[in-house]
Amino acid sequence: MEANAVLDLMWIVICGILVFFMQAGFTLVETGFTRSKNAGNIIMKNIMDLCIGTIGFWAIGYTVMYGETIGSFIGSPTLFYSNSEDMHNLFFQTVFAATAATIVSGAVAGRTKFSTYIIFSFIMTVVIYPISGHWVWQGEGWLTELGFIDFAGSTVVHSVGGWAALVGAILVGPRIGKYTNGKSNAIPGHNLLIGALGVLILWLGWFGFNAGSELAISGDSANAVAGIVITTNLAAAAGAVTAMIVSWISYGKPDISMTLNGALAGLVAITAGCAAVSPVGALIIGIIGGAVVVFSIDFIDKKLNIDDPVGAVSVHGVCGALGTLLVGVFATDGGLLYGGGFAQLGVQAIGVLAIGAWAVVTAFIVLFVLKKTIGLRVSKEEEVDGLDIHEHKSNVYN
Amino acid sequence: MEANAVLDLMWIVICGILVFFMQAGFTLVETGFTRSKNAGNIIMKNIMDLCIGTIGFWAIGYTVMYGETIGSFIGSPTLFYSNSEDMHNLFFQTVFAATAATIVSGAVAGRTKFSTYIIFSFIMTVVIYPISGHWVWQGEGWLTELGFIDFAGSTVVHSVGGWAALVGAILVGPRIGKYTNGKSNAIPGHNLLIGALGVLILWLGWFGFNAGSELAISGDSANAVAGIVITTNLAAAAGAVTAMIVSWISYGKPDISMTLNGALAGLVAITAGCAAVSPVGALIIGIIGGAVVVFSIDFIDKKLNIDDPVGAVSVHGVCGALGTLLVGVFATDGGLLYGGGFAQLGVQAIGVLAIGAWAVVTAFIVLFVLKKTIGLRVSKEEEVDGLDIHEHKSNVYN
Amino acid sequence: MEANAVLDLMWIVICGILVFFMQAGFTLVETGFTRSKNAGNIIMKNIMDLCIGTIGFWAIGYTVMYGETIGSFIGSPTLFYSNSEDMHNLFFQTVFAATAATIVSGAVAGRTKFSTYIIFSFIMTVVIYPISGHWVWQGEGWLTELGFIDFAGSTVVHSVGGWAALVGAILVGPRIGKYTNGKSNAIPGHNLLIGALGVLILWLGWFGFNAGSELAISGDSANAVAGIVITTNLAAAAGAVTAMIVSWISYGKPDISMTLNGALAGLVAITAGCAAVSPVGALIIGIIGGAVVVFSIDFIDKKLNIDDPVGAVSVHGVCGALGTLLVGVFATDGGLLYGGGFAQLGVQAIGVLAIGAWAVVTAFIVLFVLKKTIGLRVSKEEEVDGLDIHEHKSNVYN
Amino acid sequence: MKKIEAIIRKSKFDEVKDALHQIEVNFFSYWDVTGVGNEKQGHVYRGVSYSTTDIQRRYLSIVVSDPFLEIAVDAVLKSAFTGSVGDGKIFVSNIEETYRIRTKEKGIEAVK
Amino acid sequence: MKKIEAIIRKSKFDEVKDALHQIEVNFFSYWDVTGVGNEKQGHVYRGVSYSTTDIQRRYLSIVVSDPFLEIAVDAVLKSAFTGSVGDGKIFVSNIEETYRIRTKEKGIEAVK
Amino acid sequence: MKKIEAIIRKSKFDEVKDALHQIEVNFFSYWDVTGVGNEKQGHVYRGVSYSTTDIQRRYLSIVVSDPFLEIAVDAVLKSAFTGSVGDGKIFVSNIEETYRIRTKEKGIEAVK
Ligand SMILES: Nc1ncnc2c1ncn2[C@@H]1O[C@H](COP(=O)(O)OP(=O)(O)O)[C@@H](O)[C@H]1O
Ligand SMILES: Nc1ncnc2c1ncn2[C@@H]1O[C@H](COP(=O)(O)OP(=O)(O)O)[C@@H](O)[C@H]1O
Ligand SMILES: Nc1ncnc2c1ncn2[C@@H]1O[C@H](COP(=O)(O)OP(=O)(O)O)[C@@H](O)[C@H]1O
Repeated sequence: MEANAVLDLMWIVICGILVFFMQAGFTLVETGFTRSKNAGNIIMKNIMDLCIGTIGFWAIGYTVMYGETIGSFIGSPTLFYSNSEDMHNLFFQTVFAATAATIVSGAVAGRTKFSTYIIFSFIMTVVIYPISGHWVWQGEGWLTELGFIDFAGSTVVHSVGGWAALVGAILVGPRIGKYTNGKSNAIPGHNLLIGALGVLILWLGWFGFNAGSELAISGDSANAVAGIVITTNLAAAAGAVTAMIVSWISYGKPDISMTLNGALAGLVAITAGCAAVSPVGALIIGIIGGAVVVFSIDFIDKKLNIDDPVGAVSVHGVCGALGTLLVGVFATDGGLLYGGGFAQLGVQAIGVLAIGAWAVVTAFIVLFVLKKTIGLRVSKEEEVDGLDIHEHKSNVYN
Repeated sequence: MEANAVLDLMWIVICGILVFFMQAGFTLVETGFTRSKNAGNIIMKNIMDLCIGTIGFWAIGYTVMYGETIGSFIGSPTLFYSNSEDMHNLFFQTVFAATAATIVSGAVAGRTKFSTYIIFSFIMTVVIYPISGHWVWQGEGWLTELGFIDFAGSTVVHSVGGWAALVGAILVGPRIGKYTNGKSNAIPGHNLLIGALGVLILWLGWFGFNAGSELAISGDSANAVAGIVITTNLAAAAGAVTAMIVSWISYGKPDISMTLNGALAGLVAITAGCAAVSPVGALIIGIIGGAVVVFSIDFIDKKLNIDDPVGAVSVHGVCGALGTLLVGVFATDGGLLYGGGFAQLGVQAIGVLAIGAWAVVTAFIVLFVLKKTIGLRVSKEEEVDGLDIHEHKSNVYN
Repeated sequence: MEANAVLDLMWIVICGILVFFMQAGFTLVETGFTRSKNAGNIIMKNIMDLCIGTIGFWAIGYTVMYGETIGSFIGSPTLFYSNSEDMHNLFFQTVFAATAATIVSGAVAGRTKFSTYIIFSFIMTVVIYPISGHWVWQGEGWLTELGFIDFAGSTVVHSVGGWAALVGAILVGPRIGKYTNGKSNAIPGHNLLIGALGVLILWLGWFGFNAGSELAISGDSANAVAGIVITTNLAAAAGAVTAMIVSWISYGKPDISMTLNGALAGLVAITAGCAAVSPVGALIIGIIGGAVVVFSIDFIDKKLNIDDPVGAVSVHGVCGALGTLLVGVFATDGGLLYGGGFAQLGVQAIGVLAIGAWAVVTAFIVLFVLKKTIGLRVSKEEEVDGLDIHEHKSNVYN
Repeated sequence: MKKIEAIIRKSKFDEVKDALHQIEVNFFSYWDVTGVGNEKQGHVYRGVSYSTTDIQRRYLSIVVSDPFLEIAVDAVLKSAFTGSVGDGKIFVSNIEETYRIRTKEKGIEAVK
Repeated sequence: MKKIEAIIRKSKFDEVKDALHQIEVNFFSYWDVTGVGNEKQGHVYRGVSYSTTDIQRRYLSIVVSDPFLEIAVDAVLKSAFTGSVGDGKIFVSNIEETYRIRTKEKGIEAVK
Repeated sequence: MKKIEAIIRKSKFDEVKDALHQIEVNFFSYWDVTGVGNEKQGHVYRGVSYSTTDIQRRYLSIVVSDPFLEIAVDAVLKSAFTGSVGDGKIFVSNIEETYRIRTKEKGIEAVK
């Protein structure tokens, strides 16, 4: 292989390894922001997302997503993908798929049956995620043809995960004691330091997530990669600062959990446009993400009374959709503010809605069937005592 | 230096950095799976493995391993290696050596004298590990000549560590209260979340461990590297899923600590053959590793009553040996299942046995001498109160 | 872009990502080595160092540092840097700036007002650090012209942070209960395991810090990079071992917190000379760093009664200055021991003093003004109850 | 004054707290303890299954004036009840004197 | 012998400890509890502000011989005082017998 | 009924537990406390060596019926003994009433 091709492959592998590490970030964020009695269960869910995702995506999901297109809608599946010249892409896409699946686990934490969750996670990885992914990233999907831009997956990965999380949180219902007569009660996470470490690990991994999505680094891609790293970092920083300021104004003090969420919101929001916007654009997208996530968490919790313990719906669903739309505004080539008119924005809206609808409908069908058959939720007693002792006969802390 | 050579050097450095990070993984796994009163002691042991390993391996170990061969058995040592064109290899091999040494600390945790341990760790890094490593990896070692395959060190690194750990665990004896009349009592780890983070960090580092062992990425190595990343990831995933299922069947619930061990078992098992087997082969090797580790931990604990707090013997020793043998079965070029007959399998068995014997005998001699001189074990009072307060006058948690 | 240029850019981006991760290391070290009641505040400070640093350094700091020189003293600032061919350098320098700022937070932990700290951190990132950085790294700064060597920033980054930390620790005063009649009382950190993980993450990031400062990997830089990785690793190891031995002799037991500090001391000390010294030189520099840090912490605490909870002044300030001086002794090209005479050493001393004076004076002015206006310190009640509950209305552990 | 020490299931704590608040018992202290008793809990760790009688419980210490004793005990008895082994115990003992640190009040005044 | 149970602010612990040492009360045990009482503390978590009466406190258990009771109570009353709501309580009860495990001493000898 | 409060070395807990089980005292609660007493423990932290009398201990609260008091105290006295300073204390006090939440039983029945 020639040096430039090696460079590209190497870059994809390195970025894939960084994205892999995001699994640790998700595990820490989700355990840190929930109660200690369920920490073991969350560990198991995250490990299984990764493991089942790895096996399932290789076994079939990858070709559902990237196989030859059938009507611009789905790839032709082949089993046990083994093209030895494409293993770096398989790896990179596998860790992306695992990310999409893992988003759901935070939103349904603390009350969901482990066996049910595993089945859902598997379907998410081999059906729901790869099909809508096909529409955007395979090259011949119908959204690609429309001109929809989602560079690294604000919608393809994060929104899909976020909307599925929303459906999950609704269907499984709030944790016992979360709402009393429509009033939301705080259920503080048991270890914010672990949560903060998780956020920093996610931020780290996101450099791989976004800059790796260039899928090359040789030639002209080099400066593009560096630009993506900057936009990604700026949006994250802006998101955190904004969320801190908004929380400072709203509650009188700079709030730790909101600030951390703000960083993630900025990261999710910039994911779609990280290669299309300028540093200033990234800053503004991060600011918008950081502000919106605070109001969104508030709204979903206090107005809708949907219990999403780690804010997955707001961070990944809402900010993912938002970030995708904002590409239509801030893209230096074709964005509304750069004289491109409403065309791109319209296409972005179509993509966001289409994939949102897909995720909501399919997640609903799967979860509804699971609810009616093996059940979504543990018994009241199990929930109150903690999932760890009932689902795994273990305590995390001894 | 020409671009392809730079690529190779860079890859080795990056992988070395990833392997370096495994030290953090080992520290977290070993502390998380043991009691809090000994956590500081385990931190110190792991840091010292790394530090003494770094100094010792540079000062002499590297040339014992890679120096010009003396009878295909040992390299000619030179002090303070300083070939400025080979520093990347020195680095990569140093972090490997530190890994081999660190495996032992988990098996003897909670009862071993700190000073004794340090001496042993030093000998391990400059004598035991480099000599058997010479046989396989120097290029002219007698096992290389036989055709023995251990790509990234299932045997050279992990088994050597695992068998030394076995000898250590036997000689130092079980922790007080671990066995009552031959019945094994559980001594739960104090923080499984930290343990889980450790496992994910190890998994991360393992990409460097296995894919870096290609020692190149330019030209044809590029696809090989990507393939290794895939086999490594698949085997880890398969190991975790299998261990979870086996534990689910055996104990009625999916067990957290076993699932985490399963991932490590899959990783150790694939290390020898990561470049020689197909993805399907990797999956099966992972499954075998994940199943065997559960039974092995059970057997060593309940039948042999050897107290190995973190399962180092089973994970590194047993799965390392097993994975090396399975190369003879699954290697696409020369494996039993691929029509290669029993030849390769026979050679693999010779290597596993020879290196196993070497590790057991040398570790026994060193530890036995230490036992008779300065002693292996802390006093009963120190053990019961915890090593931290006696060996380091500190508590980890305040 | 041509392959060699891509290699260089890629290396800088990867190293920047590693340096980014040091933020997690600092967060863990600072929280682990202080009390749990302030952990949330430390998290917030570290996140804000990073976020404000990212925004401020991009917005103006980068050009203050690297803009066209004005009298070899300061760069010509331009707002919102956006040269799309230099984004990799912007990223790499941004994470360096964030490091310098973050050093201060550890020294003033547990008693400093959050709002004040944020303002200081911002000024640090956009004024104090970039100006002295300009003198050494812009290429035409007056210290560069003198021949001052600070390869990766022992002085430019660490000492600047360390001396600012010293001024901060003095002006803000010791924590309540730290000294009684001049006697120093121990205030043990609440989680040394988290602290140890932080140290290992810092060590990991330091490979990027030092080896990335080569700012290239192609051609001749390749072996230089590998050499830097080795000197960095050796110095860290030597620092830890030395600090352990010194503490063992001084207090009768190998001390955990000192050993961990020793590793950091070795890393800071080698930062200036990592590319200029031999492995043996690195070993000796590490040994000196590891020994000096123990005595320095002792002296600053017990003799000067300056309360520096995590030892930032000793680790970054003292060892940074020391390491810079030692370049004049151990540089294989021009060092005292290599027949270079006292010339280089003299230049190193000038640089260390000039930058030290700069950091002390500017930090003093800023902090003094802040003290007289909005105040540096929280109320006694807030400090005793913990900053988390008063400054953030939150507890980290629930 | 009497001290009521109640050792209850952690999972019942919120209900007990509400029940106490309803009868205007707004002062008490609690902490987590390990209880040894009749209840057994199955555990698995690294392949060793074991069942332990050491179970996490919450310990409430409630000092009330004598007239409140009965209704407070009743409130706990009802709200902490599940009917399965392991519901816990209530112990009543005598308190000779109480002080409120803030006001230096003594006796009955101090427990209100 | 009497048992003094004092529930104080965590932030006052060092002063209380010093005060006790000064009157030669060098034996006691303490642990952290959550106290429910008059004091309220504002919290925010993920956008939900709430105020809770569940506040971290330190619980001291001090067994003293009868003559020491008054000065020990006094010492705590003074050293734990801030004057704001939430200073805590002191409860005094009777201890019938005390043993020192090391020497098997009983009674007065054992609490010294 | 009597309450036995035993403050023991953490390292002796398993032996004490066994001793209690042997005399059929199968009900009690325990938690970890910091004890201040005669024993001193050397510590070093970041170069400051200090010795503290604040030592981690385990606190056992065992309520027994009157006839069991003596043998239970004896069992603890023996099993918690090492002979070095710091073995701990046992305090005995009176319990006026006991309830078992599950069955609403009172008195003697409830402590069995
Ligand atoms: N005599 C006792 N002294 C102290 N604590 C006790 C005593 N008896 C029971 N407890 C506490 O009460 C808890 C519940 O008791 P248990 O016997 O398990 O259930 P039940 O009361 O339903 O029979 C125990 O775990 C223990 O904490
Ligand atoms: N009756 C009681 N029983 C047990 N603990 C109590 C009781 N009353 C108060 N406390 C403890 O004392 C603490 C302080 O009491 P609080 O009412 O908040 O303040 P104040 O005593 O100043 O009115 C409470 O948090 C609680 O831990
Ligand atoms: N009067 C007391 N009140 C409460 N706890 C006490 C009292 N006296 C001793 N203790 C507890 O007993 C522990 C052991 O006592 P110590 O004086 O150190 O040893 P010894 O009993 O052997 O002289 C102390 O750490 C403390 O927890």
